[in-house]
Order: sequence, then structure tokens, then C-alpha cells
Amino acid sequence: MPFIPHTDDDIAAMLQTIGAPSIEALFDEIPAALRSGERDEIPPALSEQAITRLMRLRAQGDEQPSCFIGAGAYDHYIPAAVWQIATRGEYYSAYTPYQAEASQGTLQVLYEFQSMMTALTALDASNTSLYDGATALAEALLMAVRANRRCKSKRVLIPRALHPFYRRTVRTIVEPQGLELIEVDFDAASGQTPVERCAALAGDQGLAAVVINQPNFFGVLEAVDALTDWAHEQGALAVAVVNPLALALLTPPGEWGAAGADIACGEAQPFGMPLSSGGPYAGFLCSKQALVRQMPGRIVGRTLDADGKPGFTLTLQAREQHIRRSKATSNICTNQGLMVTAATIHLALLGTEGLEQVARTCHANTARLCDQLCALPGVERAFSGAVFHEQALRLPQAPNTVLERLASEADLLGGCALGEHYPELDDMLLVCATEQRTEEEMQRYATALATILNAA
Amino acid sequence: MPFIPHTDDDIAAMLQTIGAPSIEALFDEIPAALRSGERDEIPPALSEQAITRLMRLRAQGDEQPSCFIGAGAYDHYIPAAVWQIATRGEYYSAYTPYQAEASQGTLQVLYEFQSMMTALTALDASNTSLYDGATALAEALLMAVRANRRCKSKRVLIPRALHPFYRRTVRTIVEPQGLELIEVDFDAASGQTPVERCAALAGDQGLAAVVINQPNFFGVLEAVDALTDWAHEQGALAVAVVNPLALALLTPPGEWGAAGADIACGEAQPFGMPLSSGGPYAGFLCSKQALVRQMPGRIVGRTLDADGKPGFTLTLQAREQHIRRSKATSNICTNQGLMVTAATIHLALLGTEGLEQVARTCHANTARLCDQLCALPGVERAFSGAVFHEQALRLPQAPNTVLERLASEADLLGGCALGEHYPELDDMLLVCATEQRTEEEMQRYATALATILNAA
Amino acid sequence: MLIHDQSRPGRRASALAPSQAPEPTGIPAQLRRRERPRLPEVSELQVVRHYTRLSQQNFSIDTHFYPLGSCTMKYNPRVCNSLAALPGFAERHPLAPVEYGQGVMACLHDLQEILKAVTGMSAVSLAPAAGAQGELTGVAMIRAYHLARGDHARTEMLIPDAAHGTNPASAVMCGYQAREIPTGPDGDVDVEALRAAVGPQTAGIMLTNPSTVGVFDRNIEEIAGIVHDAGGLLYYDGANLNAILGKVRPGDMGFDVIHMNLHKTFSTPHGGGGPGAGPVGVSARVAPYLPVPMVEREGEGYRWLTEADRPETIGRMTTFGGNMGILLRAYVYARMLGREGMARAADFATLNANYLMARLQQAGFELAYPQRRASHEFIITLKHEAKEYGVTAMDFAKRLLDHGFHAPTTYFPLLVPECLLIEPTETETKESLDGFVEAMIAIRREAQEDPQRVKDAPHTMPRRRLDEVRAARHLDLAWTPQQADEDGDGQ
Amino acid sequence: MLIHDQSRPGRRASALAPSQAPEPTGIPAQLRRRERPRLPEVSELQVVRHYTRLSQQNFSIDTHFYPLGSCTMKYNPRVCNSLAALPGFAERHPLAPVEYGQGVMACLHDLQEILKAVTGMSAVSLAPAAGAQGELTGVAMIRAYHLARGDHARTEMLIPDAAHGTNPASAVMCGYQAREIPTGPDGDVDVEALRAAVGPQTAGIMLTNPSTVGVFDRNIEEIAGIVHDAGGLLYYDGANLNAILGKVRPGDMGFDVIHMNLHKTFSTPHGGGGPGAGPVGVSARVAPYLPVPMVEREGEGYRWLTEADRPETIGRMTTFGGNMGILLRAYVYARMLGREGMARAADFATLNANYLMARLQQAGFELAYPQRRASHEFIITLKHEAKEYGVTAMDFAKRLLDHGFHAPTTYFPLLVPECLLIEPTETETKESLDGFVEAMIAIRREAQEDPQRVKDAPHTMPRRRLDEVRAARHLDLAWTPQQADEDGDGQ
Ligand SMILES: Cc1ncc(COP(=O)(O)O)c(C=O)c1O
Ligand SMILES: Cc1ncc(COP(=O)(O)O)c(C=O)c1O
Repeated sequence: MPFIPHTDDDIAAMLQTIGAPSIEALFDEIPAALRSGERDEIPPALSEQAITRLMRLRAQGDEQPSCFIGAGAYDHYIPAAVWQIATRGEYYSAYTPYQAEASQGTLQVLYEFQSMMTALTALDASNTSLYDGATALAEALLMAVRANRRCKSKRVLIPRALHPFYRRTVRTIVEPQGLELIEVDFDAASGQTPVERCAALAGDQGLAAVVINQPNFFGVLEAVDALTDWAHEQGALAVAVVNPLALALLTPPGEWGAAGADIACGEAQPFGMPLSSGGPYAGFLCSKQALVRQMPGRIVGRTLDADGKPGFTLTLQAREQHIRRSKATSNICTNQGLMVTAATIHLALLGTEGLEQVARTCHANTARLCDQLCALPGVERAFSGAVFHEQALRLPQAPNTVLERLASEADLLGGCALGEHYPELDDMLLVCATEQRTEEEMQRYATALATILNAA
Repeated sequence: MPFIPHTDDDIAAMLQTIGAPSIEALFDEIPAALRSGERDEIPPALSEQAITRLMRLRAQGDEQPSCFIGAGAYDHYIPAAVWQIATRGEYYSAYTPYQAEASQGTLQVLYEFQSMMTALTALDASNTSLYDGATALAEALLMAVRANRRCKSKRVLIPRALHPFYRRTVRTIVEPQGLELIEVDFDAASGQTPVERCAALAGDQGLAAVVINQPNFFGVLEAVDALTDWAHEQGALAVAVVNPLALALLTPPGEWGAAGADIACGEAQPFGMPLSSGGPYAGFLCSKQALVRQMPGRIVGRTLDADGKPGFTLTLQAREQHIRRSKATSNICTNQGLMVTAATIHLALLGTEGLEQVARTCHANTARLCDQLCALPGVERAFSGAVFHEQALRLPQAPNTVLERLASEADLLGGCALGEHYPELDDMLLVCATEQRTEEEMQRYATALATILNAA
Repeated sequence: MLIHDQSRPGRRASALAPSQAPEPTGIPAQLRRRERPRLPEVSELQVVRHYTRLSQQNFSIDTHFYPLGSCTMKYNPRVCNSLAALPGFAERHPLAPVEYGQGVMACLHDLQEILKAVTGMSAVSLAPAAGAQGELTGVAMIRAYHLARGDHARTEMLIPDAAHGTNPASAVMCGYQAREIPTGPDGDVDVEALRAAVGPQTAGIMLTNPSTVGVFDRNIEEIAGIVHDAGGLLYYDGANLNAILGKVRPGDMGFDVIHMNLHKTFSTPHGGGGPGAGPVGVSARVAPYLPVPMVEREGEGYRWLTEADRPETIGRMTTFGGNMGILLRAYVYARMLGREGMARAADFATLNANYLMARLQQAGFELAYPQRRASHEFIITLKHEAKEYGVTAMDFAKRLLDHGFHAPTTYFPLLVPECLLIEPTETETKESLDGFVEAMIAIRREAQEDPQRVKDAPHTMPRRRLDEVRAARHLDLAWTPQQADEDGDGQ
Repeated sequence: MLIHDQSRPGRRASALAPSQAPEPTGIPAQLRRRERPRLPEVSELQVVRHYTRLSQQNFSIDTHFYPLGSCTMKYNPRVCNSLAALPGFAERHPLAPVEYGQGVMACLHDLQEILKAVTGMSAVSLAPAAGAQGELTGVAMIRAYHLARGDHARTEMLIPDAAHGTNPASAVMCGYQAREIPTGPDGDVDVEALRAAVGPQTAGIMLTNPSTVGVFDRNIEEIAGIVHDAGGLLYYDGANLNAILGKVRPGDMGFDVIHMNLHKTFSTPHGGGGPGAGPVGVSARVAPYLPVPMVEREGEGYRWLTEADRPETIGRMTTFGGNMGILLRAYVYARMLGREGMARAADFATLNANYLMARLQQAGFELAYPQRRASHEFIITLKHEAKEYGVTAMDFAKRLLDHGFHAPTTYFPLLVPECLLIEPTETETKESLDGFVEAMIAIRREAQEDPQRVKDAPHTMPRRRLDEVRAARHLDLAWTPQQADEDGDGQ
């Protein structure tokens, strides 16, 4: 019996102790009419060997060519040590560290993660993860609305240049609580979100929060200082959504504008998490100290043990559902602990310098690729705003057709067509060349695109 | 600097403590004339990311089709847990357990391995590995010659039906010490090594040892009882070379004939070691208790600690080179510890029943495959002797040509052509279908062979 | 010592980074950060050694019996991990064309089908990232269902007092008021109280069955009738599905919406706090509201269903549609169990729980519901021990650590005083359970003879008992450079 | 507890085996075993838990500073492991056609070239499975060289008394008598004694340089002259190559034959006792005798050189030609170091050794060769401490374990009394070394104040000091069913 250690002798002895005639008898409180049997729709058991064969076959079919898609998930190099350590049984098969004394390993890793995220964001406090970037933003907005006592409304300003899937997810999660999401459009020339457009939407009841995305979905860098200051002038909290890798180079949210963003959140996937068709990743959320009691999710604190030795424990649990139930800051319980473990190891391996090198290389690769592509007739940078490591390009042919041909003819995934999410941008392609992309691959892209465009 | 933690400050402080002006100065005892610099022949450093890219490309090219080759190395399923645990840093990056108190993990694993091997061979003692099957046999013969006080000569009888690479390796290793290797031929009809042929070669000076191989290179099962009894009648030690997986089904060497084989050795690769182009594998060596002081290699014993608690330590070290130097039983020092760790976990996972299932399935698969192939005109079993999981087949076409066509047309490696090693068997192919081979693969083999033979 | 305390300026694990990259001249100076972030600067060996040693300070399934009630800490098969990590799966971009995703989509599709069959629901979406998100999703679908019918009056979600904290929290996140329903003395929901509570304001009820007190609610059909008659829907919290897998199906019990904790019943790793996966299943009338994406079979291949295909969907739950790597693990596990293995999990989880319960009762511990069968878990109350020896459930829990056992869940559910919620799971041996009983007996004996020793526990862990009050009062949530300067050489 | 002690008849990790296979009717009954072997019968979780917990009882590089002299315990990069385990490499059958092996063969070929370049030898074979087998191979080649020249009189191999035990053992395995050459007071070989020992019976000399006393023999040129003039060949034991990598090449020193311990200098794992890899390099005149197989480049591809190509070869060293998986790891490591990284390893290994030596000397410990530079290792002698406090080198070694440091090599080389041979390697931080010095000082203080405490060490390991005498007297080398019956419930 797979995974079940019971011998016939064990079963007999155990039933005798229980005083039950059979295992079946242990289910005698279930109304007989409700009982069901084996389901033919479920296939019969496979041995480990057989399922391995099946899964290897399926995985082989999914092996993808060189990837120039970014759009919220990025192909970064993950050092071999990261997952060899993160999958050690002691991390992999432990639960949430409720018994602190028997979980110092996980707890310290989480504290170190918090320390790394506060260092990157220049904020005071971090939680130990939310499900992903989009849900982190949803939680950040709920948190901001709860925390913002100055503003009576639940109105939140969100840039349209924010990832469309973030906006969709946020809507699902926050609308039942009556938050009103107001989208502010980007400037068609720069790709940025101008303060003036925000101002036009401020309205009478005020804004509880303003979302500032750096870089935005188009890779474009926003004027974060002005936006933050403007948000604060409105009495709104400034909620930053950032690519944490970009923070190796960019002004951290805690230093935006005069007072700094109040909350920063985003997707930690660039820190050691495989692309894996979209998950598991990890959302992060940092804030100023004053807001920490409104934070959702687990938080680890350093304290002392009975001998006065420093140690770690979950803290501020009174915010959480298992204590506060219907009054909790969030319903989140299981989060993304293992991914955070990987992220912590990943960041420790890279260090300040390594992370900066990765960020710089991504920036340089994307710039180089775009220089090559924009040398082709009819291809041009779609927006004038500076970018981090993604760039929207305007193509002289339908992006979807170009993508199909790039895949079949040059064995590469050329980017993300923008038309599906922004109908008015249906001639645009969003490309990203991380540090994983080689000269040869970029050259191949340029050559193939030249052929495709020529042929038309 | 890859892998080097020193900061400039560290270097300066350390040099000051040493009282040396520079690192270079620390090499000032090396005669200047001998000093060399960087070698252009060595390529410049690659980052982990770059070497990963290179090695993945190279490994991709080596991915092989379904494999029906055995001939001393077998494609068995390795449970995922085996290497996930064996590569835990505490096993992977430890040294030989010289400090027993800080190495109980490795030591107990080795003791458990010894226990598993003695259970399989029905002998009293096991060492903790030699380099591989062939060197284990070489050591076994040196051991037998040392131990056999009754026989003055260093003559050893070796079956020609033993793996050709074993015979070649043994020759390299034992001939410098004056051992005389006498090869006894197999019976062309049965593929077995008849006692009568052995008897004809016994000679006047007697034999120190007789090698008995079960199954032999052709997969054929030898009459081990008769051979063992005969060897003992000659005053020779009986040295068994066995596939340890086969021992799930076959009489263990310790029970061969009236008195049992004296030494058993072989290749532990079938126990959880990847094929890996030929290594690292692990040789095993077991013997009767009386011979244990002549054993080569590390041996672990169970003993008590100062508190009377049972624990493990290397024992009988007086046999070994680091104590006995030129009088040691062998020069072996580093052995195959990690592979043995994997083998122990592998065997614990399979257990008695699982191992027997694997052995049975290999036997059945090979039989089934051969039934299918022998249904083709001109294809027949080459020997009449019963087999474990390998079978020599006689083909109506040159085996090498057949193999090439099987590879290119049916994407499978059809076996090992025997002509290279046994000129008189140049129409033969040795095939093996382990538990890894599926119905579909075997069917594919039969169909392809039919096509190839038809076309001729 | 923190990894930060090992940092020295200029130290690097430099085989890992790409070679010297150029200044990012494309980024305007005013957007560049002024000071570099203070991440640890350490060598690769330091990182490996630090996190390897830290790991050894954890209890985990792979090292210890971990009978944490409501959490189903059973063996996480190692092969699930290695197969989900195959490059074809791990390296696939979420937005890669479906032609490069037929493998993963086949697995997801098959998993949807397996989950439908085993729960008796008519449609499943794999989108939610964990159990609590499954709840949010489920309640949002209930809300969508009522609103679509123009029924705006339903503002209350009924929730038994025994329920997990996520239930009321999820209900509130969806804009409902959570209304508590008491549990009867036998552990079943108080049906009369329920009857009194339902009405036109009732959106539905969230039930865990077997409940978190570890018993199967025998009145489930009656409860379903009451709620349905009042126009509400039944929500099934599937955290305890392991107890009834292959025995009885939520769909057959009358539930309209369920979530499953695959990291419990389908044995994906808990990872020190996740990731999980919380697929939702629904009856036909709720199906239109399922979150996207879902996988549909089309001819020989598979495609994503998105908002375009499912206009009434409540939407997306995460950016890219779920914890795929976890879903793959669950799929591998489900295939290894197979149809016959599902019920077997329930059989032996239940056998282990009832055996452990019987042994503890025979050893003189008081059961919360002695007249009932245990499901896969059960509760003992240490209120006598607390009263007589002054030793609490928490003290027992801490002392268990010294005996090499992770503590059961403490003080949950809230309605049983000084309780331990004990869930052994099916993958533990009889010897493990017997060892646990011996430890409990030994601790009780010690509580009589030397209570302080129990109160001071643990004694053999890397740390003694941690001061949680101090942690909350003197918040220390992150290493800072200043701290390092103050501390001198750290700790 | 042994895994055997957890065994229960009929228990199985049954997801792992293929389904019910038929009776092996093809095997005659008289060849079938009568009784099934008693392997442990345990569940998969029991296996995982048992070996995970056991592992935690080990010191290792990944967890502890491990300054084991002569063993070069440096960081084993994790990526070497994952790349060698890629399916294309790991699953390739040794007899698969070369068309399915160009990847691995390219790596092996490139590794041969790198090793040639860094050692200054003219040809390299990767066949030997470890250092000692490299020695056997090397000495066998020396023998073949003499025999090929018809020189049958050479029966002696000269070996310094400081040499590793494998040197004399390997010489004897090749049929030579081992003749010891003393070491001078400064650690160099006693040249006069050498001069007196050489003659027509001299097959060669086996040298480690830097030697196992941790110094570079300054007279190496003179030694080479003496041995060569006598018609002998020079054998280089490359166990200490890490000290001179990229600084001086054995080929340039005049060596004819060398082996390299890739598991030391090229950082492949020691694995609790292997596997290693011990490639041999030779000068042109010895090249014909190199063991097979070797890899040769042919056009754009690679092929194996076998006996057919190399008729004078001494033959095969292992069945299939070497520890390929280890060679791949070494190759990855070599490429990550690159040409500039080779000398850097030597630089920092030497810096660390000299720093640690200086600090210990300043702390009052006696160096075996105080007037000399350390190479990558050095020796201290605790003869004073032994005499004055009755605390031996072994006692220091055991007490170091309690301080969280693996002990250095003890009582080797044999010529220095109460010695510790200390090799920190280049991958350790200054903080590690400083910590080790503090521990040594603390132990010496304790030896003065409470010597028994040191003699009773270790105190904090999973076991106290183990009784080795008992182990050898009452041999207990394997679990047996009888034992289990006697022991009752085991230990
Ligand atoms: C009964 C019950 N419901 C819901 C949950 C929440 O699930 P998750 O932790 O996956 O969000 C849990 C988890 O502990 C639970 O035990
Ligand atoms: C100096 C010296 N020579 C030779 C050897 C033998 O090498 P191996 O253990 O790889 O067989 C060693 C290993 O410890 C050594 O230190």
C-alpha cells in the first residue's frame, strides 16, 4: 500500500485496542445513504516508476525555446544551491512555525527575508509573504483603506499601466468590501502615468490610496517622487508596486518623494523562483512602522528565550485569522513559505553586488536587443519613457503573426503582444531580455525578425 | 573571486599577522626557476550561469534512446528519495569518518550497508566498498591468495565467461604481484563453465582460488554448487562474482555447495547508481568471518561509547594503509562512500519484497523480449543455459549493422555485440530488458528487428 | 547568528553573477537609488553552511512525528518534488503559447477531473493559491450567485463556533457578516440553533465535515435541508477531506461549493508555511462563477478558459492562475494513490486517529467527545491536569518537543478548554503512535512530580521557551545596519 | 536505532516497486534461494526520516569547518552536483555508442587538456578511480617502463618516511619493495640519505610536494637529478596539488608520473569516503603505458582510445573506465575557476594556512617546522601539552568537536609526535580561522585547569568517545536476525 506502513498484524492489534471489528466500522457515523465507493473516473494507481515515465514525457513536450517574454514573470538564473537547500526535508516538510522552539530554522530564514526586503524597499517592516504580486497588491489596498483614517471613502487610484492581471485580481478580491477602483490612463507618448491625469480623477470624496507602479507594465519608469508627493497631498496613502530586482538600481519606495511610499508590495518571483507556468511565486509586502498592525500575513520577530538568548517567533498574531477570526487583517493562513526560503538563499548568494549585476545586465540586454530590433524598418520603441528591463515596441506587422513565426522559424518566444490587454496598442509587442539571454539568442531574434518583416 | 571569501581588509590583516609583504611572498621557498604562470591552454573562468548553459547543451546531446544494453551496468529505476537524501550536504560533503563521534551518520549508514550485503550474500562480513565490480574482484583474488595458506601457488582459475573488462582489469591489478590467471573456457552449447574443463586446468601446483560468476557475462546461470565443491576439493578458495540484484532470487554465495563460497564480490551499481557512462559505481566484497582480517577496504563495527551507548566506528584499521603502510591488505583509501549511501537508502526503500519484484520483472521482461525476437526467422537463443536477466541471441545478420539500424530507425540501443570480446561469437548479441523497459519498447524492438531482417 | 552578521563589505559568492555589466545609463539619475541596499555580503560556502545548519533547527515530517491537528502532516513523497521540478515544467513561462504547455495542461486537466470525481462536484477550478483563498473564492461565488439572481438581501454567513479562523475571516473579506452557530455537546452542529438562525438574510453556511472537533456531523443531510430551504448555499471547507476521501463526497452531502487543501489531503509540502493550493469545486448552478483560468480539453489538446469563455466568472485569484508547481505535485500524488488509494488514505488516517485516541483514553486522558468516533483527528482536554498540577496544554506541547514529537495543535478549536487537537495521519507507524502515548504518560507523571520542569520546557531545543510578549512589545522585525553597530559582534 | 530495527514483516514502501511480477519460472529450482534475504521492511517515510536524521549526526563541509590535513576539505560547489546529474549524463550507458556520448566525451577531453596544462605533463588518463588507484596506476606504468626497456633489476621504490600510507601500499601492490627515506629536521627530504639509497635497484621515488609535513621541498631539482641519474623515475603524489596550482608544475619539477586527487584539488565531494577520481599524468616517455580508455579528438568529434589504439597500455583500471560522474564535477569546477582561478586557489589556501599557523604560534602552540613557510597545511605538535597536562593530540581533537570544529588530521605524518596536521583551505573565512584559534586556546586552558574534561571529550556529540578496542575485539560487523531476537527491541 503506497505510503501506508501498516502490516496486517498492526491493523489487527489496533482494531482490538479500539474495540472495532473492522476499519470500515470506524466510518459508521456517516449516514449509509451518503457513502460512496471507488470512482471509475479516477485512474488506477501508478508506481513511482510509471508516473515518472509519464511526467518526463509530458515535461519534455513543454520544453520551451529561448524566452523574451517578461510581463510580470522573469527568466532569471537560479544558482544550483538555492533549491538544493530549500528542498531539504527540514524546510520542505515543516509546517508554519507555530512551535517556535522547534522551528528556529524556518523562523530565522523568515526574519532574514524580512530584513532583506526592508533593505531593498527602505521601509521598516515586511511580512513573510502573500500568495503573489497581484494578491499582495489587493491586500495592500485593503490595508491602506483600513489604515487611512483621514479619508472616509474607499476610493483607490490605480494606473491603467499596471499589469492587467494585477488589476483583474485586485478587482476580484477587493470589490466585495466596497473598494472603488479608479483607473488612471497612461500617456500615449511616454507610457508614463502623469500626475495631471491623476489629479483629474481625484474627485470630491478624496482617495484612500494611490497605486504607483515602478516600473509599470510597459517597463517604463514612472515619476515616482511626484506621484508620491501628490498622493500624500490628497491625504491618500502611496502604495508602491515594484519589481524588487529593479530596486537594486532604483530609488526604493521608502525614499520616494518627500515622505516615502507608505506601503510597497510586489512579486518576489525574480528572486530564485522558477517560472513554472505562473506559480508558486511569492508576494511581498512592506510598510512603514506605523502601519504594521494593519499588515496582513505572518510576521516574525526577534525576541529572547527563557535563558536570555535571542531567538525568533511569530509575532503580532493578534492581527491574524487564527486569533482575531472575523476581525483579522486578512484571511491568509498558508502563504508561500518555501518560496521565501528560496528567495532568502538566493539573495544571500547574490548579495548587494550580485543583485546589482543581474539588474544591470537585464537592463543592458534589453537595451541592446531593442537597439538591434529598432534598426529594422518600421520597428520602433513605442514609448519615450526610460525603461528598466522591458520595452514595448511598435511593429509594422501584426504582433501575433510575428510571434508565431519567431517561434516556428527561430525557435524563440518573442514577447507579449499588448493588443489583447490594450486594444489601442494592438501593433505593440512587449519584450524583455534578462541576464539569461545570450548574444547569440538576441542576434537570432534580430535576424529572424528581419526575415519576417522583409518577407511581408 | 569564485569561492574565495577574502576581502581586501582580510588579506591585509592576515599578511600582517604572518609578517609577509604579499601573498606571493608565501611562495618564496619554491625555486624561482620552476615557477610558472597562468596557462593559456586553460580557458578563462565561466560563471555558474554560463557553465550551466554549456553543460545542459552537452547533456542534451547525450540523451539516449531506450536501452537494451546490460553487460555489467543496468538501467534500473532509482526512487527519487535516494539521491535527494544522499546529496544532503552532511553526507555529500563529509570525509571518511575518522572522527567517529562526529560521523555517526555516515558510520551507521555503512554498517547498515554491510548488514544488507551480508544478508544478500549469506556471508558473515562485508566491507564498505571498493571502486567497482572489477577492482573488487582483483582485491578479492589478492585477498584469497594471501589467505589461502594451504596452497603455495598464486594460481587462480577465472572463467572466460566472466565479463571481459573484469578480466582485463584484474590482470592489470594483480599481475604485478605474480598472480597467475588461468582462463577456463565455457561450453559453446550451454554457455556455462563446466567443472570438467576446470578440472583439466587444475595443474600440479594447485589453485589458490577459483572464480565463480553468477550469472556469467552471457547472463547464463552457472552450476555454482558443483563449482564451489570442486574448488574446495582442490584446496582453493571459492570466489563468487555475483550480480547482487540476482541474489533476490538466487542461492546466495554463502550457501553454494557444501561449505559456501569463501568470498563474494561484485558490482553494486544495480542498487541506486545511475549508469553515468560507467561510474562512479561501487564494488562490494563479503567474506566468511575467518577471512575478515585479510579483507581490503574500510570496515565499520558496532561498539559502545563511554556511556555504554551503542555507536559505530571504523574497525580493524590495522589492515589498512594508513596504519600498516606497506603491509596493508590493500592501498585503498578513498572508496565509493556516497554510492554506498545511495545503495543503502535504495535497498531500504525496496526492502526484501521490492527487490524481489524488481529481479522478477527483469527476468520476465528479458524472457518476454527474447520470446518475441526469437519468433523471427534466424534469431535464436545462443546458449541453452538458463538465464537471469540477460540473454545472448544468435542473429542472421551482423550484429553491429543491426544495432546501428535499430538505433537510427527505432531509436533504441539493441544490446551489446559479443564479437568484439569473443571473436567466435561474432554473430551474437547480448540483450537485457530491465524493469524499466515497457511493453511498447519491447514491441518496438521486435517490430524493428523484423523489418531489418526482412529487408536484408 | 544572522547571515547579515556574517557579512563583510566586498565579500561575494561571485561564481554566481554575470560578469561586469555596464552602468545603466538608460536610467535617469533622479530615479537611481542613492545608497546600495545592505544585503548580506558572504561567500557561497557561508550561505550553504548557514542555511544547512539553520535547517537542522526545524522539526519537520521528514525528521519527526508531527501530529498537528487540522494540518494533515503526512509524508510528502519526494518524487512529487523532482517531477514538478523537471525543466520542461519549471522553466515554462506562464505566457508561453499553449503549444509549449500541453504537458502541464494535460496534468492540470486530469487533476480537475480527479478532484471532481472524488468530491462529487460538477466543476473544478484550480486557481486558488491556498485553502483560505479557496474560501474567499468560494464565498465570492456564493455572493455572485445570489447577486446574479438579484438577491441582494443576503448579508450573513453562518459559521459554527468550532470553525477555523479563516472561515469567518474569509466571509468578512467578501463583505458578509459572520454569524456563529454553536456546537452541541456531542460535537455536531446544534441543529436547533441553526434552524433559529437561518432566514432571508442567510447567504450560506461554511462547514467543515468532519469538523475541526474531529467528528463527522451526523446531521449533515438535515443541515443541508435547513440551509437550502432558507435559500442559502452550503460551503464545504475541505481541510479535513483526508478523513473521508473515497468514503463520502461533499457533493453527495449536499454542498454547493467546496475548497480542497491539496497541501493537506494531496500531500504537497507545507514548506514552513506554504505554498499550498486550494482548488474549488462547485455544483452546476454555481459553475458559471468559477475563477479563471481553467483548462479545457479540445480535441487532442488542451486550452485555457479565460474571461472571454466564462463571462460570469468572479475573475482571477492570482496573477497567473495558481500555484502550478504545487498542482503538479498533487497530480503526481493522486496518480500514485489511484482510485483504490484514495479510500485507503482515509481508512488508515482514521484507523491511526481512533487507535491513538483509544490509547490515550485508556491511559487516562480525557477526550473532548468520548462518545464519538474520531475522524482523522480528535481532541483531548488537559483541563484536569491544568487544574491539579498547574500544567497547561501549552506546557505539555513544549515538553513533547523534548520527547522528539512535534506538538499537536493547541487551543484550537476554541470551544474546548486546554485542548490538544491531534492528527496522526495515515503515514505514521503504530510504533510512532505508541511512542507518542508513552511520552504523554511520562509528561503527566512529571507534571505530578516536578511540574516546574514541564512548565520550563522545552529543555533540549536550540532555544528555551521564547518570550512572545516581548516580541510583540519590543518589535524587532528586521536587521538594520544600526543594530549591527550597536550589537558589536551580533549575538 | 538501525533501519533494520524498524522493520516489520510485510511493511513496504510500495509505491516504488513495479507491480506484481510473475514467478521466475525460467530459473531452475536448485538455483533459487531457499530463504529470502532479511532486508529492512519499512515504509518510505521511515526511510526518509531515518536517513535524514542520521545525516544530521555528521560533521561535513556544508555544516562545519573541517581542517583535515592532507584532505583538502574545501567547498564543493552545489552546481557541480546538479550538472553531473543531468539526465543526459546520468542515464547514459557506458557501452552506448559514441554518437550518444559526444557531450560527456567533450568534457572529459577538455578536462584532460586542462590537467595537462596545469601540471605540465604531456599526457593524461582519467581512468583511475581515486588517489590510491592513481598511485597504483602510476607505479604500474613505472614498472612497465622499466620492463619495456628490459630493465628487470629495479625492485625498490623509494618513499620518504613522511609519505601517506597509500604510497608504500601502492608500491607493494605493484610488486616493489618500499624503502624509506628519512626527512631532514627542516622538513625537506634528507638528500644525503637519498643519495645513499639510490642504485640500480631503484625503480623510482614517490614524492608529495609540498609534502605531507606541509612544506615545499626546496631541493626538488637536486632530488630529481639524483633519482634520474640512478635510472629511476619520479612519481608525484598529487594529493597536495591545491597548494601549488598555477604556481609550479610537477612536470617542470622533473616528475615523470603524477596522480591528482580531483576530490581534493578540484573540489569534488568526499561523500563520507568517496567516490574520488585520480587521473594520472605522464611525461612523453611514459605515455605509451597510460591506462585505457582515454578520449581523443577526431575531427569535430571525440572517440575512445582503447587497447587496440594503445597496445602498450597497462590496461584497464576499472570495468568501464573511471568515475565519470566525478570527472564531470571536476570539469565544471575547473571551468568555473578558469585559468586565473587556479593560482587563486593556491594563493588563498596558502594564505589561510600561513595565517592560521602564525596565529597558533603566537598563541604559544609549537610548530613542527617553525622556520618554514606553510604550504596549504602545516603541523603543530602537542607533545608539551601531552607531557605537562597528560592531554593528547587525540584529546584535543575530540574536544574540538565540542567547539564545533572538525578535528585536524591526528598522528599523521608519523614522524611528528602528538601532531595535528591542519589544512584550512581557501574557502574558509578569516572568522572561521580565528574561531578555531580561540577554541585551541580554550582547550589548552581547560587542559591546565580540568584535564579530565578534555580527556573525556567529546561531550556534546551524539555519542561520547567510542570504544575502538572493543570494536576490534568483539567484532560486530552486521545486523543479524538472531541479534535482533536477543536484543529485544534493539537499542
Ligand atoms: C479547517 C481549516 N480550514 C481552512 C484552513 C486554511 O487553509 P490554508 O492554510 O491553506 O489557507 C485550514 C488550514 O490550516 C484549516 O485547518
Ligand atoms: C598525501 C596523500 N596521498 C594519497 C592519498 C590517497 O588518495 P585517495 O584517498 O584518493 O585514494 C591521500 C588521501 O588521503 C593523501 O592525503
